[in-house]
Amino acid sequence: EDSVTIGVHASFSGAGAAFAEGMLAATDFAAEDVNKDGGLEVAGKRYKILIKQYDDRYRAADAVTAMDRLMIQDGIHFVVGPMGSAAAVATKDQTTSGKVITMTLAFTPRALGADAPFAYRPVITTGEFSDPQVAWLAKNTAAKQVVSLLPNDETGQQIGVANFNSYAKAGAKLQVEYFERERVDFVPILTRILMKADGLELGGNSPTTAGLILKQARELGYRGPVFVTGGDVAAEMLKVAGKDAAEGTYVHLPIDTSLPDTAAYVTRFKAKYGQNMNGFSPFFYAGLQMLFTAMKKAATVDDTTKIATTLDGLSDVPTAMGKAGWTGQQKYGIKHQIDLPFYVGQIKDGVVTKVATCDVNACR
Amino acid sequence: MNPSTTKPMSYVAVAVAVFLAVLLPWFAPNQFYIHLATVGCINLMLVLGLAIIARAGQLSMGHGGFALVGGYVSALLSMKGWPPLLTLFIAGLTAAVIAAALGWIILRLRGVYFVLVAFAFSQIVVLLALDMSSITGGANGLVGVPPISIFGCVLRAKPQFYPFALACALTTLLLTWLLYRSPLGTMMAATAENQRLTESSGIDTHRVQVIAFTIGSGIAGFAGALSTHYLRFISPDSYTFWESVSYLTMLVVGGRDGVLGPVVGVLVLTPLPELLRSTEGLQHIIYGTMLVLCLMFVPNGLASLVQTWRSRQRVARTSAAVVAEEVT
Amino acid sequence: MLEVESLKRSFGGLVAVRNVSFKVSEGDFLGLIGPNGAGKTTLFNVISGVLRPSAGTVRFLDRDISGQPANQTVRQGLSRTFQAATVYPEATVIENVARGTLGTSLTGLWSGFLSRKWRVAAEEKAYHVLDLFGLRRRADLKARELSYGEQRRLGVAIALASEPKLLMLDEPVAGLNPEEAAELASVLRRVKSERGVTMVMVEHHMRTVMGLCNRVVVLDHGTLIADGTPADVVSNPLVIEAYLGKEAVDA
Amino acid sequence: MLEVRGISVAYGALSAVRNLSMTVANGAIVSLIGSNGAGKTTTMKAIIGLKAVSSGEIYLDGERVDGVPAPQRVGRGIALSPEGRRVFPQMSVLDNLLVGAYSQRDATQQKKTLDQIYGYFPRLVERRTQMAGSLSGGEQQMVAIGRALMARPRLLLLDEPSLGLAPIIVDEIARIIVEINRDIGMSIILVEQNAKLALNLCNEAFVLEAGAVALSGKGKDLLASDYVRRAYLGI
Amino acid sequence: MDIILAQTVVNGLMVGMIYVLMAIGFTMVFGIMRIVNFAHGEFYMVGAFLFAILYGSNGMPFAVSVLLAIGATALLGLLMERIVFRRFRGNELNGMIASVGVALILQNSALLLWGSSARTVPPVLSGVLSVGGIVFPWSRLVVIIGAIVAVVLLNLLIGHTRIGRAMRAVAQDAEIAQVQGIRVDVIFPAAFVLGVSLAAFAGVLMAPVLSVSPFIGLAPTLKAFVIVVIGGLGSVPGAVVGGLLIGLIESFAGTFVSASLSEILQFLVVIGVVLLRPQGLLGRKEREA
Ligand SMILES: Nc1ncnc2c1ncn2[C@@H]1O[C@H](COP(=O)(O)OP(=O)(O)OP(=O)(O)O)[C@@H](O)[C@H]1O
Ligand SMILES: Nc1ncnc2c1ncn2[C@@H]1O[C@H](COP(=O)(O)OP(=O)(O)OP(=O)(O)O)[C@@H](O)[C@H]1O
Ligand SMILES: [Mg+2]
Ligand SMILES: [Mg+2]
Repeated sequence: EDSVTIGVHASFSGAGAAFAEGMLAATDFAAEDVNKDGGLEVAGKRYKILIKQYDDRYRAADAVTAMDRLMIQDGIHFVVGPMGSAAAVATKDQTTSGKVITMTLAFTPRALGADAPFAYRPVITTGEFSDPQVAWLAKNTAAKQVVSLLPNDETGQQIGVANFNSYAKAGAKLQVEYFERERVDFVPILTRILMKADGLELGGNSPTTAGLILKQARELGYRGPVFVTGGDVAAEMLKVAGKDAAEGTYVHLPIDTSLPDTAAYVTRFKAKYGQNMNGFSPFFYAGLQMLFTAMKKAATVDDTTKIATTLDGLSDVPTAMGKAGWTGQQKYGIKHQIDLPFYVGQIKDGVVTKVATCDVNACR
Repeated sequence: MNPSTTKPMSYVAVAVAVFLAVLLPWFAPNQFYIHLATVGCINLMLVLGLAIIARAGQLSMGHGGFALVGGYVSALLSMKGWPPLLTLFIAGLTAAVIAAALGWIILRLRGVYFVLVAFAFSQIVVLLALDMSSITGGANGLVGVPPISIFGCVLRAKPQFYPFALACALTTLLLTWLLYRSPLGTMMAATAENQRLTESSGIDTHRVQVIAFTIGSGIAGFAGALSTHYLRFISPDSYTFWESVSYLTMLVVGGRDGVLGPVVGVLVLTPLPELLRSTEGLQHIIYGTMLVLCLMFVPNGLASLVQTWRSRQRVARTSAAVVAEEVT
Repeated sequence: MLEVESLKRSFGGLVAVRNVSFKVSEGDFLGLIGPNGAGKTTLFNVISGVLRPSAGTVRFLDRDISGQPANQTVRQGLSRTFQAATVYPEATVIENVARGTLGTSLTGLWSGFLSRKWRVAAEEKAYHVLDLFGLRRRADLKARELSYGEQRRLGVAIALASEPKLLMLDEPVAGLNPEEAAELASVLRRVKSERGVTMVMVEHHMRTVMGLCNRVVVLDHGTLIADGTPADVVSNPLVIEAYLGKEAVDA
Repeated sequence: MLEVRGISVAYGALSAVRNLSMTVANGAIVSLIGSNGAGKTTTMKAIIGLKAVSSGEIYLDGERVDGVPAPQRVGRGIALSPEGRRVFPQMSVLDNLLVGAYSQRDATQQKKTLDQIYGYFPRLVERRTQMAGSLSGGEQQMVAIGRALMARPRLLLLDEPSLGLAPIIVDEIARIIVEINRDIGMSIILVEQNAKLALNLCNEAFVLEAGAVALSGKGKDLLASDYVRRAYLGI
Repeated sequence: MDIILAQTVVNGLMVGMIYVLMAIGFTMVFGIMRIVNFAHGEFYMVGAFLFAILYGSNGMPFAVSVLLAIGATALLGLLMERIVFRRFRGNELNGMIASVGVALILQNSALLLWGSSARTVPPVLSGVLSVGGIVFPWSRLVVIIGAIVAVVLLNLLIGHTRIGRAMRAVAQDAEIAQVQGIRVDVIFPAAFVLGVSLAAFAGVLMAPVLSVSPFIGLAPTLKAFVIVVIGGLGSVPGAVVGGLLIGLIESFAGTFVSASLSEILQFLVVIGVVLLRPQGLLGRKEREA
């Protein structure tokens, strides 16, 4: 029986495990869908989809080793991952010269580029959603002096810079404060920075951290607006911060659960894993849907150059998240960034309600 | 004064091992094995560095910090156009100088205290790498570190890089072996075992320890740089607490005495994660269990099995001699 | 050779050595006695550089060595042994002694990197010392496998291996039976005559002190209370009262 | 009180005690003498249970104890003042002594014994709160003996108690040994290098050589024996 | 500004007390077993998790949940002591590395068992106590009171009881402790379990304040390291002083300069302490000869 193996390259241990599991789940679901119908039909043949996952332990050297193993040892051409920015950057040469199609979660702008014609990003990053959301928020809340707390790591630093620029464009000033990753007590920093702020930006933090900061800020008596322009934080954050503290907070909503396909995915995840879904998971599912479409269209499962060219040309592909295509030519020099709508929500009475729908250009 | 007197047999074994290592690119089924071997060579250097420090009676949990320093120094200089072959050595030297200064202060600490402070140092290095983003690229690290080139030959691909890494590792191994046999090595061992007594034999034990720390950390700096030019990338996450722990693990699992221990530790523990890489969370449980079992049942490291056998022979010999003496 | 002048050392409020002065001339075998806790070991520690003096000076071979690190003092020719058995437990007996030779016999830390001559030389020296102490047949045992008494002898052997001009012994015969004590005493006597080593010894074993020393100083509560020939000192009523007791005089 | 029947003890391949037998009558003082490495300390360790015997039996009050762990043997009335002092260096003198009374929980009795020990060694009163590790060698020896006495044992094992003590204190120790033996009938095994002292004090003595009993008899008799005089008294 | 200053001090002391609670268990296990327990934080994590499950998810009564969580963690500690740690007593280096192995095992077992996503526990008390403009969140006051009680009790136990003396004696010379009649085979596990229970207690206290996931163990362990080096390894009062000092540094650096500076400051404090008092602020030095 013929088969195609998809590699999953992510950090299954350590604090990023939830993301990795989301990526694996997406691959699992995508494979299940196809295999259920007897395999992926390409050029008259049916290919069963197999999965091979490797842990990179969130280290660059391990990432290279794991990627080598996927490519050389296992002869894999399609990889879901790498997950972290360091891993994405460190394996870029490898995957490019090996012509391996990758679908990364890395937020770094350097994960994509003309020098990496096989690297795709099926998730929406700060680079995409920051500008339109911030513009909308600044207009709707009239915040002028916003402060932001971010972890001092690659994601934090990246988001800090992106948000700073977006706020500047929207006519507001953002002051970014970084803290060590392990920190759980924010009272000292908040005491200082909240003194003259009229807005608190928490985008880029993990849901729990965002919740903690929010709770501690409210305890210190902060009453101004709070934005979380990034991630899929609402549910967790609500739990950590409590209903009262979270009231009125604006959050980024990556998915719209009123779409039936999306809702189905959420249910499927919960049923299989018994955990709440990681917000990024369905994007990889959508990305794989696009990849499989491209394989069928290109009528090959080996010639990655041909598949990539075909994939580049896809637009309006129906996925679980709505119709998807590629964007990013302007920003990254290559059209490998997924193009999907995203949303702004607000927490009211412990429930998140959608208040705006956005694309790369604007929110409405 | 090492009890392990080298016999012709061991020389033959060493020659065979080196020969096999050199031939690896020819019989490896694919390049992945060469990659593993290269990582093994780099690990060996790091573990040998740690072993030298341990020889003088201290354990460094900040070893990764020095590798990180070395990696950044070499990356930054070579990106400015300096030849990587030179910056490797500058990296080692820089790490050594920092180690000498730090060691001079903190080596008055004993045992666990030293471990903890060295560890704190490595945390600071990571923090500085994160904070000084204008120089170090912050959390994103430095991409596009130039490859090493020797006489116009650019070591970009694995089969080209491996011989160089192997040469570096073997040289380190040889120097370490010579060091252990030298008076300085003996002084280190003596210091480790009874510092007060060594001091009263006229040996400046503080200096001996600082030298050991400097050499060991210098090697770490060099190895960190080597790895950076191999991966062509470095970030603050490249050498964290867990890296320092894993070198320590290799040293302990292999054995702390002599140069055989580090070699065994690296040979066992470099490929081990590969066996477990696709088992998700289970791999760390298995790894942890193996580590604990190893410590429980071969507490002096796998290499000590050889030594135990040797010393059993020694006791047998001595008691025979004593009996003979008493009989006559 | 060694001049101690108004030496003082205190620990917090406790003055362990107060205002002690004495001299050791070349060729002397000086006994240092005194009740427990009188400050003898502390005095040794200060002279050998393990502790810094609170006040006063120590001169050795006309050089001021007060407060100088111990290892340097050893290289200038002053070695000492410890009151508790102090050896390298995991090393063999011969290695123990050979390590003792390193500090003083090498020209620099880096010598002997390639050649093995230094080791042969060190072991040769070590075997000589072991012969003196009757430990040669134990040479290949690990030090921790020796009995306590043997370990103590080994401790003296290690100190002697550094070829000192002045050797300070802290209770060398404690833990040895009278016969062994006599044996060690004769070893020390031989070392002294063959190698011309000047010695200072703290010892509670009065027979050894009387047999070996040409001069004795007595410390009590950190103060020097007597200094003279052994015979003078043991008949000094102060010493009898503080230290010897009535019965022990004939021990 | 104590009967040791043909015990052998080894450290790995090295046998330290071979087929050694001895008895200690109730209220007796027994001395063990012998050169370095003869196996005296090893014998003491075997009696208290710090070292397992490889063959032979040990009986305490007629009950076999050689399989019983050390703490339980202490509970049955043995105490040891170990060779090389082994005080708890980071504990005060007082705490060291109180630890000695661990198996003796009666508070008033404890207080009484403590006062008695302070009476024996006035030096320890001055040093009561000092860390034992910073005491002089002789002071530590006093702590070690005092600590063993705190348990109010019926059988006291003293391993070289005079080691490092000033002659005047050695006399004192000898007096104490006699006194506790006489007053409370404590049995004592005394290991000593100071053979003259040991033989003078004891009822019975054993001379150990290379791990075995070479000679035994009344202390006074051994004191007079030519062999002992030559080998252990240096006369 | 005065209010801010006062609030900063209060914040520092509050956080410091939490650190203290972590550090005393850690320092105690080291002091008695001579094991640097890298897995200490994992017991904190397990305690927090169990509490989150019992109290948060299953809605058991508060007191019952606390006791069960601590009890079960203590049992786990006992198991670990019996299987692993007992063999490494006194072997500082191997014990430390073995504890890393145990940490790996515990953390990843939790990951497999309870999943990677974070859990939250409803606060036991909410709201703030406000005194003259200075705010004390009730949730934190609970932690502080709990910590103080634990510290005082522990200090009494170790310093002034028969058991405490036995623990110290065993720590310094296990062989000789045996001949005082002390059952070393009981004391060691008891000490370890006590240390682990303190960590679990910290976990239980912190679970409602923070959130619970398999990865929360490492950070407090690392903090405990720094604290005990400053305070003196094995010294409980040292851990208190060190913990409060670190809390204050964090609070002041965070409030008046920047968060990342506080780590560097902490390191400088460590170096400074090491230079002036290598044995730690309240650690004890052994006699030289
Ligand atoms: N580090 C220290 N801290 C506090 N007190 C100390 C310290 N070192 C020594 N002492 C005290 O100083 C005094 C002198 O001690 P020292 O060891 O010099 O006596 P000694 O004459 O050698 O006695 P011994 O014959 O018993 O060995 C003792 O009372 C001892 O308790
Ligand atoms: N821990 C050990 N490991 C190996 N061998 C040992 C050990 N302890 C003692 N021995 C050996 O056992 C024999 C008896 O030693 P033991 O300590 O009982 O002698 P001893 O009569 O007390 O001597 P001393 O008078 O020197 O104290 C010696 O040959 C010694 O080398
Ligand atoms: Mg002394
Ligand atoms: Mg003995």
